[in-house]
Amino acid sequence: MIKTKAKILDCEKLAEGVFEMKLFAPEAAKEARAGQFVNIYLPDKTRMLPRPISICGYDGEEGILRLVYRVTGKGSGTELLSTLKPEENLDILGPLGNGYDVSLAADKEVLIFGGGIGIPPMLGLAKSLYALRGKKCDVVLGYRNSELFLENEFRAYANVHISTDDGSFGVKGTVIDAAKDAGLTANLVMACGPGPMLRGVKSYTKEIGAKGFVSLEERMACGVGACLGCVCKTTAVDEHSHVKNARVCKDGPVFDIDFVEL
Amino acid sequence: MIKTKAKILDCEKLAEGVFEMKLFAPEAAKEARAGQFVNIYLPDKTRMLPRPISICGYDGEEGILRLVYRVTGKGSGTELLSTLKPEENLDILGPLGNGYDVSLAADKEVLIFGGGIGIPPMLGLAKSLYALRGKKCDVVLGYRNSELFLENEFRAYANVHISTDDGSFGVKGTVIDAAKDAGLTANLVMACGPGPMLRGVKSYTKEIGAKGFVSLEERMACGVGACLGCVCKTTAVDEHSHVKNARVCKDGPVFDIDFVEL
Amino acid sequence: MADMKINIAGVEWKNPVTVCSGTFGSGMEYSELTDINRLGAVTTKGIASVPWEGNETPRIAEVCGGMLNAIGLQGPGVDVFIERDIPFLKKYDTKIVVNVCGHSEDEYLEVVDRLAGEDVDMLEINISCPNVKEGGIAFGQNPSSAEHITSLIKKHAKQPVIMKLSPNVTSIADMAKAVESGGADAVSLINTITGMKIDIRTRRFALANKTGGMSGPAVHPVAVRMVYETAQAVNIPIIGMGGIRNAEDAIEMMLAGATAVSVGTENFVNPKAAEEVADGIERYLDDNGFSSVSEIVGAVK
Amino acid sequence: MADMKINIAGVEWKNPVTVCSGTFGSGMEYSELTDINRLGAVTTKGIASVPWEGNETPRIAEVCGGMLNAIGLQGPGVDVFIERDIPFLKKYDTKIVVNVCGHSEDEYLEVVDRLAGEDVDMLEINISCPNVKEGGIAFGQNPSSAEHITSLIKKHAKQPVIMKLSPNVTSIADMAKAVESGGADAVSLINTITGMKIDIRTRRFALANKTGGMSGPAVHPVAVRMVYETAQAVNIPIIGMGGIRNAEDAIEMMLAGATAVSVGTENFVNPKAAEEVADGIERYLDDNGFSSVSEIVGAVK
Ligand SMILES: Cc1cc2nc3c(=O)[nH]c(=O)nc-3n(C[C@H](O)[C@H](O)[C@H](O)COP(=O)(O)OP(=O)(O)OC[C@H]3O[C@@H](n4cnc5c(N)ncnc54)[C@H](O)[C@@H]3O)c2cc1C
Ligand SMILES: Cc1cc2nc3c(=O)[nH]c(=O)nc-3n(C[C@H](O)[C@H](O)[C@H](O)COP(=O)(O)OP(=O)(O)OC[C@H]3O[C@@H](n4cnc5c(N)ncnc54)[C@H](O)[C@@H]3O)c2cc1C
Ligand SMILES: Cc1cc2nc3c(=O)[nH]c(=O)nc-3n(C[C@H](O)[C@H](O)[C@H](O)COP(=O)(O)O)c2cc1C
Ligand SMILES: Cc1cc2nc3c(=O)[nH]c(=O)nc-3n(C[C@H](O)[C@H](O)[C@H](O)COP(=O)(O)O)c2cc1C
Ligand code: FES
Ligand code: FES
Repeated sequence: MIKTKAKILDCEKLAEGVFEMKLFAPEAAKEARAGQFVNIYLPDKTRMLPRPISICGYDGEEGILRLVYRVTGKGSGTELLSTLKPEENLDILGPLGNGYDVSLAADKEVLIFGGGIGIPPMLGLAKSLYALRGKKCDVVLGYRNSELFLENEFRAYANVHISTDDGSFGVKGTVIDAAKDAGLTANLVMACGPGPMLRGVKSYTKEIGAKGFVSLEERMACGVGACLGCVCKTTAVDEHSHVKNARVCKDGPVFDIDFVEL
Repeated sequence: MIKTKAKILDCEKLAEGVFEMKLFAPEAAKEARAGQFVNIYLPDKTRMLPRPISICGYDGEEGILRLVYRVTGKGSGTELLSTLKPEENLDILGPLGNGYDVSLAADKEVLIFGGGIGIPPMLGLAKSLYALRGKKCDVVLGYRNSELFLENEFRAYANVHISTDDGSFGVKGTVIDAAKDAGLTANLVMACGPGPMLRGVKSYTKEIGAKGFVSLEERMACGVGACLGCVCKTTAVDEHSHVKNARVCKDGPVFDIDFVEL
Repeated sequence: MADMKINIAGVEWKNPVTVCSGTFGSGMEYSELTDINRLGAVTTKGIASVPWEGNETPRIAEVCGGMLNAIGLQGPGVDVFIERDIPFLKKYDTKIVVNVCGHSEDEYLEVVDRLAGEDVDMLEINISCPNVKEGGIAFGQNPSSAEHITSLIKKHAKQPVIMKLSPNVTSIADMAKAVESGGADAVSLINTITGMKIDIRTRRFALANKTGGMSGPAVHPVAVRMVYETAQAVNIPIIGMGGIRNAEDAIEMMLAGATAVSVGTENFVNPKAAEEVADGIERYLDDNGFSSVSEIVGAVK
Repeated sequence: MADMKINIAGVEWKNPVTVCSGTFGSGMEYSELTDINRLGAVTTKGIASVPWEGNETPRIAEVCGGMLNAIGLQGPGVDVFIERDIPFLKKYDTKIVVNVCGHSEDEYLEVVDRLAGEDVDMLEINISCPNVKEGGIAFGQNPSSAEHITSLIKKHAKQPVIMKLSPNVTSIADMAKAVESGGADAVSLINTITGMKIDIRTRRFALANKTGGMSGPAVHPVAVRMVYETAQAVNIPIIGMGGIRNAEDAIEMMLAGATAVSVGTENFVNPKAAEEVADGIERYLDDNGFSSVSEIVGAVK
């Protein structure tokens, strides 16, 4: 974990409102693992709080972090991010959070769910799993519509199934609809996406009798576990907080699906 | 007067801490006259208030405003200004204020005083006077030290006399020392510079029996006469305010030397 | 196209947007830069019974996300105002809200009496200026004094009375209730929050007055909170102000409970801000299927 | 090299810089990013007698030049604190200031009693948390309640007692005088200013708690003013906080009358901020010919 200036290497629009940014941040890239995130500080001093963005990919040797983010609206901080150009510098803090423990997957059948802007971190995960195990796992990606992004890259590491809200590509409906459609099973499920999707993933995981891990989002200030801003409710008393609460930034963002209330 | 985006055409360092900036701002340039100023808004939204900067030169045909400013310190807004690059845009409002009434000078012997960062507006004035009258007037410029700026350009329009605080160039001392040294007289004095200098100019003007006009500075918010932030004390009740106060931004920045308390 | 008209204490404004007292002069200075006809109302600089000189300079200091001012209610007095500024404002199709200040009850009443026969639409009584020792803040930080002066003014006023509240209090709700009991027709808030800046190079106060009133986006969240608390406490309409830069900020204030909104410090940065706020509110209503601006007042869930 | 040591209520800090309660956990989380040995003191997150869950989320919202928080004093309780956090902090060469919170007088006293035998240097009593209904703000907005709880705590406390004051009051001087009469050894201020944010797209409060405490550079001018007013009103030392980003902001606070300063929200942006503040103050003293940091306390002219 380091607070550093990162140079923007590359910016690209992947789909309507979805952008990729590659950063040169060697120390952070060396430490990174799938499921972790970085805090991005905006070059606008009126907006002090960091934007937590998952690490979509990292290259420890080249010192590169790859981020993929959605612009949330007009006037938002992510909109400002999308106007930055290569060669500019950004302050970042990271890598933050626990990330996925891929070692758990060594001898498991793995099923990955990624929904919307929860898709990017799963690419890094699929790649890590493939590197570890040399075989493809199943990945279900849920998009709004046929404006897909990153989908092709997944194919190198996974068997890709796709759902879209409007049915304009793949299965019409949710990632769960697509998983059911393809009759996917597994004994380890890993997922990132919006709340309703994660609730669906939880039921599905139960149904197929798998263990599950999910990545959560919450508003953050410090990103390192100090402010207690970003907690999620837990089903049991958390070891650090001593209440039924865990810090998404520090104890997560990846949690055992049974430990958190979704 | 217009609120507009101006494109930076050129930035240059003229002396230690003194910078020049040329802006493309056609409507403002067309209206400008010597002694007026523009409000510069910084590209840092935490710093809302404008920086009032005198118009050092203007070219109505080319649509160019020329500003010369001093960086007041580390972390100041003018320091931020000095980091901007050609092609970037700046919000400006102007031209503001009354400016010098050069028509008063048509048939007078004119003596101009400029001290420190009060020098730049006097270049525009000297040029206007020369254009109007086709003859050089006397100009006394006071610098801190031998790091002169703009001094050469004055020579095209004026007989230049120089003082420096440390004596490293010209007369050691104030502009008044230099004026006395050269035995300068006139029946119209025009001056811009720090408070103590203007007080000296006032006595000198009295001594030589001239009329005088001085340009003042005060902290500003609106720049257009609405907030009453920038008043100076006057020797008589002001026509607009109905108290012994006048707005530097609107009623000035150029005042009859007898109307203001220095 | 949604209906932008509002009715505030019996006065109809064509849209809910005005400008904050002291940030727009009497309109004249900004008339070159913005279209006054586009405003629901113009709120004037504070008017006293006689000319006031205001404070020593420096009167202005910049702070992060805003500014401090200690103008000290300089003004030409009510007579000049009546002769010069009312006729100017009458040329426009906008309501006239006159901000009234005084050092004492009598001074307030003198202005209110002088304006009784004049063609102005509403009075906004400034009992919250932090920059003048007797400039009303004594009334503005104590509920019973506030109630008392409100009821006195109401006896004299011929126009609806808006009481302007100070944020420098423990409970804005108590202050609002007090002026409501005193008979106020509306409240406006917030005036500036008292702040201070020190120049560390000279080790002097940045303002001659030592303290100044803070305004600008930095105070917006406090203003929204106080508007909300006030809306929960009283039944009279609220004019919300404090750090409004754009339509989004204004809509937030209205959702919190403000019937009208007022643009202040932002005028200094963007003289067209108030116009743009009005346009933006209208767009928001249309985009979100509201048929009248009154539907969003207090509509936060 | 100027002397950076200060003595505050009998406790010597090696420099006047600490971190604000709630913005630095108990030091552990930031120990990887900054050198705790460089701080005059660490002030911990509020500690209650038992574990507290805090408020619902969202607890955080961004505002112009700062943030709102409504954590609601989540904490593991004093027992865990004693077992886990004190031993951690004792590894460093810095003073330990424990921030204490409670829902009732008894709860405050329970924590104070439990800490009496522990190796902590000072207690900071939070009677100003705006985010918990019974989280102390009732004590923090009323001078006589504040005096009362101060005197109770003083009877129990074995360490010097700092009373932490709320800015959400009409007169900070009255509050400071009250806790001074109650026997407080020092005061710290300001806690957060109550604010609100509304999401205009969803028309919902940005925070689950509706209101939150505002902190960050936006509140700095208010904090400087309140430190100044407090310094004029009482003789006990002041720990100044509120929007300090850098040494310049901290020096301003000291010139206004603070003996020590505390860095809060800025930690979230720059984890080394407190260290850099200490370095910057030292440089300022040297550059301006001061031989000791105490010379600039209250030195504004
Ligand atoms: C661990 C984690 C990983 C994430 N990874 C990604 C990613 O890879 N790609 C991506 O597009 N988004 C990701 N998000 C969501 C992303 O952080 C928000 O979309 C972003 O912060 C919104 O900022 P803004 O400037 O657009 O919105 P604004 O409305 O300007 O933001 C205002 C404040 O709210 C916060 N905020 C707003 N929405 C969210 C949110 N959903 N979660 C957390 N904070 C929020 C902002 O950080 C900021 O502090 C992640 C969030 C978390 C917690
Ligand atoms: C009519 C007029 C014409 C001017 N012309 C010039 C010029 O041609 N060249 C030049 O270098 N300077 C000029 N000045 C002074 C210039 O405005 C200030 O040096 C500048 O605003 C300082 O800003 P800063 O960001 O460096 O300082 P900061 O300390 O960051 O400024 C903080 C605030 O104080 C204001 N401020 C600080 N010093 C002054 C000052 N001396 N006068 C007015 N406001 C001030 C700033 O505008 C800003 O609002 C002029 C001032 C006035 C009033
Ligand atoms: C320069 C200046 C002068 C002001 N003068 C007055 C005044 O005369 N009467 C008054 O009631 N409020 C006055 N105010 C307060 C504003 O009307 C308004 O309440 C405050 O600035 C908050 O709004 P804002 O943040 O949008 O500026 C003044 C504010 C500023 C900045
Ligand atoms: C996330 C957060 C949590 C806080 N928790 C506490 C707390 O537990 N006890 C307390 O006395 N103050 C708490 N505060 C207030 C700070 O200690 C400090 O008084 C305030 O933030 C002003 O300083 P700043 O602007 O530098 O942040 C908290 C502030 C923040 C931002
Ligand atoms: S963001 Fe501060 S604890 Fe997670
Ligand atoms: S700056 Fe507003 S009146 Fe001059």
